[in-house]
Amino acid sequence: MAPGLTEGSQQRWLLTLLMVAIVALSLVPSLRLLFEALGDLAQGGEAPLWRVLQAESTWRALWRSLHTSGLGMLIALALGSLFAFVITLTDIRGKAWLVFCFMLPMMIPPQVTALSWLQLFGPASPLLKSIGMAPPLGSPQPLYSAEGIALLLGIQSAPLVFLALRTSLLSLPRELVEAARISGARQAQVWGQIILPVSRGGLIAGGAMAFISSLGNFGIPAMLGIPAGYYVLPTLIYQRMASFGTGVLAEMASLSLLIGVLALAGVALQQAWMKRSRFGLVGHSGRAHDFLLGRWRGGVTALLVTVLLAILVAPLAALVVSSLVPAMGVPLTWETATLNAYHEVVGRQGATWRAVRNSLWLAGGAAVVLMLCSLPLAYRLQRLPQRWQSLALSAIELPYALPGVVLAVACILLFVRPIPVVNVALYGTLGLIFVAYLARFLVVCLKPVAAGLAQLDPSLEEAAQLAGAGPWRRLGGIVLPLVAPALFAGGLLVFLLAVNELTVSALLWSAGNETLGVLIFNLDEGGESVLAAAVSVLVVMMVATLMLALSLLAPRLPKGVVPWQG
Amino acid sequence: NEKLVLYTSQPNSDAQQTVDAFRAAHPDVEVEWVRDGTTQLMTRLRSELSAGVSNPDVLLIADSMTMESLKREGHLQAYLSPEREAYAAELYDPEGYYYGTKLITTGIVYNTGAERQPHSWQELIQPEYAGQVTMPSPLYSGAALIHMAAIEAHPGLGEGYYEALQANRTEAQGGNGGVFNAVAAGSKPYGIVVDFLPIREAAKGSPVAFVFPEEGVSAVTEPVAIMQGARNLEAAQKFVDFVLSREGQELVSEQGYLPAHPEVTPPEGFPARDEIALMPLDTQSALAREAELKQRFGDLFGG
Amino acid sequence: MAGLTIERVTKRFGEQCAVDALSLDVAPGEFVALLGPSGCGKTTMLRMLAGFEPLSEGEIRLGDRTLASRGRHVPPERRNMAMVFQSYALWPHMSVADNVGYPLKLRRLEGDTYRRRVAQALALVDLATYAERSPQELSGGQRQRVALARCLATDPEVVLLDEPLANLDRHLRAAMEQSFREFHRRTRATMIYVTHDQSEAMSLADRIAVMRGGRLEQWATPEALYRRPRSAWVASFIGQGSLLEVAAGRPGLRLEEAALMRGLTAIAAERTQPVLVRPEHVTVLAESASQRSLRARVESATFRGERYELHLRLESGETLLAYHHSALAEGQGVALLLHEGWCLEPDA
Amino acid sequence: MAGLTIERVTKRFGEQCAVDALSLDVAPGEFVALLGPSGCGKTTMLRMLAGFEPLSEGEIRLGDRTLASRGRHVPPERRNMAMVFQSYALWPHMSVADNVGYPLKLRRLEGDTYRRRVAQALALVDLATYAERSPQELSGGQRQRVALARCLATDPEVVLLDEPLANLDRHLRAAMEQSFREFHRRTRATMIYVTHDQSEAMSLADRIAVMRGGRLEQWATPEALYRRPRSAWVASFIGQGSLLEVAAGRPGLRLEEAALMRGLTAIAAERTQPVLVRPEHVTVLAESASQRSLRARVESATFRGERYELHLRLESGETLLAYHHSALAEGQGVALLLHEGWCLEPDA
Ligand SMILES: Nc1ncnc2c1ncn2[C@@H]1O[C@H](COP(=O)(O)OP(=O)(O)OP(=O)(O)O)[C@@H](O)[C@H]1O
Ligand SMILES: Nc1ncnc2c1ncn2[C@@H]1O[C@H](COP(=O)(O)OP(=O)(O)OP(=O)(O)O)[C@@H](O)[C@H]1O
Ligand SMILES: [Mg+2]
Ligand SMILES: [Mg+2]
Repeated sequence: MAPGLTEGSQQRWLLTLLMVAIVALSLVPSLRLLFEALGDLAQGGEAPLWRVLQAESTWRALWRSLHTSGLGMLIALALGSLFAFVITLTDIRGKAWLVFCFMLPMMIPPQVTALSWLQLFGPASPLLKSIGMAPPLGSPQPLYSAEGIALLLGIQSAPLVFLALRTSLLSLPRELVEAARISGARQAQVWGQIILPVSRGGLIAGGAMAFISSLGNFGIPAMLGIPAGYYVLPTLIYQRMASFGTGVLAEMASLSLLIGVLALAGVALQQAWMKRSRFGLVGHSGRAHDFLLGRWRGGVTALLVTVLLAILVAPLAALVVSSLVPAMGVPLTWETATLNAYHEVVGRQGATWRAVRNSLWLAGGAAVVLMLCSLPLAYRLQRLPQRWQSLALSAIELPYALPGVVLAVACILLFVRPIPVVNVALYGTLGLIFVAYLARFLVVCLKPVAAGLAQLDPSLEEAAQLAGAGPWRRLGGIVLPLVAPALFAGGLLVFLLAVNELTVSALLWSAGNETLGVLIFNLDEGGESVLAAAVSVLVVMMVATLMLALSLLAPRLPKGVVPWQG
Repeated sequence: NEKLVLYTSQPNSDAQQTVDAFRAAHPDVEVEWVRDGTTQLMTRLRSELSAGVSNPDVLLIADSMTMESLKREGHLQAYLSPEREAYAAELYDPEGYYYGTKLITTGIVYNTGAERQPHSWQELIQPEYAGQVTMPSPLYSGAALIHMAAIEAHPGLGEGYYEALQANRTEAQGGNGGVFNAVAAGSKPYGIVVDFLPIREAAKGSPVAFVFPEEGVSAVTEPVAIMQGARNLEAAQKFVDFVLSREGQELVSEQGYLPAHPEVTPPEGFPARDEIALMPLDTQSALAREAELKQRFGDLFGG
Repeated sequence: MAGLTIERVTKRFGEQCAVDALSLDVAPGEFVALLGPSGCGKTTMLRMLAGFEPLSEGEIRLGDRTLASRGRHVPPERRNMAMVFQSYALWPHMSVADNVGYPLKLRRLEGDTYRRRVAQALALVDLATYAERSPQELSGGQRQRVALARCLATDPEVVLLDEPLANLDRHLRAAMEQSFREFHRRTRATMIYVTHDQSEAMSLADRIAVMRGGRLEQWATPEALYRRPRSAWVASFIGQGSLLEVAAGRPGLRLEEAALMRGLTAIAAERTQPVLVRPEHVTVLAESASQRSLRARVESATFRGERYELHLRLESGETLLAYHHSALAEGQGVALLLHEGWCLEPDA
Repeated sequence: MAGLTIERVTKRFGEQCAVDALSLDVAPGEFVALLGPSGCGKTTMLRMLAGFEPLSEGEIRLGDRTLASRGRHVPPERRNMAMVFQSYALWPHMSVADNVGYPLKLRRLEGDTYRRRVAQALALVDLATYAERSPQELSGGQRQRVALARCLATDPEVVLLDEPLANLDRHLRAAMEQSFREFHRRTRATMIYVTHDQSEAMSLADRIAVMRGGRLEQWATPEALYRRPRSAWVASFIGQGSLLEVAAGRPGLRLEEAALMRGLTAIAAERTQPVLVRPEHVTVLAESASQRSLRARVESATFRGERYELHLRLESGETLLAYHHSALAEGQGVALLLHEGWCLEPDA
């Protein structure tokens, strides 16, 4: 009797703990918003929710959000899977560097990317000017369009797809590919008919994250959409924020509800797709690549390098250039070049270093904490009945889909007073931002892990179970090493996303608790774009250094954990 | 304990300077300040109020329209500062709920590489400027909203002006920073923007120039006000007095803004105070028309 | 050691019944083989014993501890069993030695004892030199042996083996069979052994459960199974042999040469009793043999190493399997002597 | 159809030599079995033939087309081969029918022809009713059969089979063997068949390559292999049998009963020629048999269904394997008659 009971209660305990974590982290902010949105319903036809629902602009923005996010997701899928496939499965050279460079664009604030592209293809483009192809001043800018927005959204979220898919590909048994090839399938057919469908789990997970993160993105549609009069939900919400009236919060909450509904629809769709791709893969490939590119190698390499030039080198160069000039708009020459901006930001009242320290702590802490709880959570979720699983996943997905400001508002509403029972005041401390990050990025860490788990050959765990390993033991000894690449990919994504995060911390920071994103944004907003660029360059350099340092640890970590190590 | 909580939308370094100067004058008061964009700051304030907490003692933000609406909702408290005597009556609330501290005017900026040098608002709607002008959106920026209200109320420009801008393919950016960047980077040669950005950056070498158009400029005043539930009322009043004092106004000028105090010399790059024609603006009626203005803008420029 | 009781256990996948009201009573320390054609539910039964699949109905008890029933499910890690998986289930992130040692670690074995036990287990399967390899660098048979070593390294109460020798050559199989016997003798664990190889089942098991389509067909000792199969289906499944119709005997009776030969030469209408004739009980004679013998024609002759397998067609049209020391030409006529036969229940 | 030429092919994994200078000449349409103990390099050889592993040295040619050599590597998809993998390698995202049909689709078969071919292939492996299942819902043996059906659905030039029947029961195996024969007859494809089951190899293959530790031990027809193994190792690997030392004959010579019995009873020092005695050539007599017979003691008797396998110990201390129709008690003395023996090369 006793053992069975203990077992049951241990599992239940695990379950309860995790549920509490999910609820606390994910559901509560969303519910608080719901409360806010529905709070004024008593006003009848004048209630903000009705107003919002009746406004034509709402539905237009909703449609445009869908449109740009969907398109952005497709672009992210194309870019991310191109890199994932080529780098994971072929014998292309310089893999480490390709991966490394592909991850870095996440570090460049989207506004910066947008601006550098605008400059690059605008009338003042140094590049186009030098070849005499610069469009005349004031000619229409093609990036100011839905497609422009989608393009940048896609580039921004491509690494999400890349990492999710890569972990999925790493566990692809090579026999499956070989069986297709010996059947006479050409390489293209093998990709399309075997590899793609089998790694669908990772692809869907990555695509979903790309979609959701595009849905909640503010910077890019603000930069590119407003000039074109193209408003999506996050920009519409920001616009509501700029109003003064009392109903502002309720209206914002109502709009966020729509995003929430969209996200949930996305989750439902994704689950429907996932259901058909849930198969444990028997066997575990320890092999780096299956495909010899042969004479295609040069072409493929050139393609990847071109993509990298566009998404990394161009914006990065623009960033460096704008950090070296004395003021915005001054052309960079030997005479004008100056390091003043760097002197200024490094020497400035310690704010830069404080922000660096804060952001590193926040991002690193969030990554570590989320990695620690993602595995048991994903593990437990996988064993939940389908319906509960969908619900829990939806709850987790919400905070990431909501625009950052909205989540921040929810956090303020929740935490401005000390937390009841424990009487801890989070408001005005870094702790609040930390909690908000945990809620927001949980899904980013969880998704790849869940996809990896779904692909795991169940008999591997069963063997350990029969050997006498309890749930925790199995988790640590068997499951963890097997999904370690996914787990680290998740942690890495969280870190990269959080270290530059702006929209959440913009509302939650306080003096002494600024983050890098806030610092850069404030500088930019105060018209000090040059300083902002200098800080951005420093951040990119710092993160790149950290990423490289991680490579030194790679030999001590399970295989495949550091994406840019073979 | 003498702790004063200040919410301000001044840029980081300006806020720091203001606080430092105040602390130099009143070493016994401890200041805790939060700086953010007006929009963010207001959202934050709204959230706090909605949760039933009033965090700041003093606000130093945005424009009179925001202050007016806070006043109507009863979130501000009146204080008749002895310093107000020096100021023009339209710069502060007669009951003492808020006081303008500086003038951030909206005028025209152009890239020095551009063909033309506009001198009036009228010029921007001429065909030569078709597709060449960018401006901040009133849907996002308070200053732009006030600007729109002022233009609409101007007899010479009036209601048709924004339609004409739209017909001339003028583009809207989110905020003033975006407009300035676009002009400085050359992607648009002309822009409608707040004064201090181009003036300050031009001094550093940026290829832009700022123009105070003939018809006059609109202005936001970055008012200071005391919150209703201020915990440290005495310090809050000291702060209001300080920013309105001559010393405080000198600092404003040093920071590169047009001071509200008529006797303080404007910073370099600005014309003399009395050369600047301000388009008159009635805050009350502007506030009443807010929704309508935004609606119009949204219809014209999308949103 | 405790015995295993399986009571009317049923497992349904959707509408398909993989195991259908199966009952078995396994004595403590008994060595049991599950035998049956592919897809008859052997693996499913094993997985239920291990606790990986919940039962649809029925009950499993170990001694007087209920392992699984409608309201109860002891998780696998508390059943003190060991299993060799049909797909091996080796952990790709561990070396061979770690794979084998993992269950020992879980039992808190350390240091020298640990190393010795791992080395022993690996030596048992002849893989001592492969200890530091990773499973991906092994051949199929080597992987299977690692899985075996992992299973045999501990002292479980019940050992479940799912076709543990399928990928091994005959000599290795013989050696492994020997290891199983020794392991069994040493630990007296209850062993449940799934195999499709009858001779393996016969030589190892105390008793054999023959399954067919999820149901138990017969549950008997190897010899009883071979000599006294219950039904025509079991007879044809176990060992080689031919079914003939004779006009003599009744189910459960052994027919001696005389009766058998007589019964076979009766007229067709009278021959209603199915009888099993094993090939080793058939002597193939030169065509011109004595009167008493049966005549047949060679349909095919297959070389099986030590001898040829002859497929013969009798004059009655029935087919008969026999062995012969040399190849005979297709179509050649022969005379036969059948020494004994076993009367069966007609197949349901 | 073209023949396969394997020339001094070597494959090294790190310092280990999995295949070592192996040369084989396979005639067009020949059915060849690769036989050898676990880990001897059979799968590796097959993978090189398929083109999954580059050679370390040597050359593989199909007809006069070089498939793989130092400078050349025809990718698998252009070799027109088919393969059954030891681990099945079914595509988890396709139904059983799609798995089987995929190679056909690649050959642009469509519509009715396609459906008919798939249905045929599935019927061949007795899985017609499982067409719409997903591979995860199949038992081990069923998966293996799907893999088989997939391989047999097309008309490849060369078919590679890696232990394709390991998980099937004997009856299914027999049926499958028959399918292989028919497939082979129909397509005349060159078949390379890896198995650990000698009787399978013997009954299917035209020629058998016996491998040991990556090297070729013997390359001969099944009968030659069984009757005239080259070395003691091959002799002991193929079929059952015992090695005795006799004072007669020389390598490659067959000893008849008289010579053999005489040679065995000589004094130890003279008995230097190893000779292979198959159990079917041993007759076990009552103890009180004729003078000429050898004496031995029963060490163990294992039931094998049709008969018992006796492990005997001769008076000289050598062991001998024999069959007997009934169980004998351990320790019982018996007399033996050895009918023939085959003289071997001494093992290297
Ligand atoms: N990827 C690899 N890396 C290192 N060694 C390997 C690798 N693959 C196989 N080997 C080794 O090469 C040898 C031959 O392996 P192979 O798989 O060809 O054996 P096999 O004859 O098919 O055996 P089995 O009958 O057990 O399947 C084995 O000793 C194996 O350990
Ligand atoms: N997950 C599943 N879903 C649906 N049907 C299943 C599932 N697993 C097994 N089956 C079916 O249940 C039956 C019994 O399967 P099981 O694996 O127990 O067979 P087995 O006796 O082990 O066969 P083999 O000797 O081929 O391994 C098979 O017909 C199989 O198709
Ligand atoms: Mg099975
Ligand atoms: Mg093999």
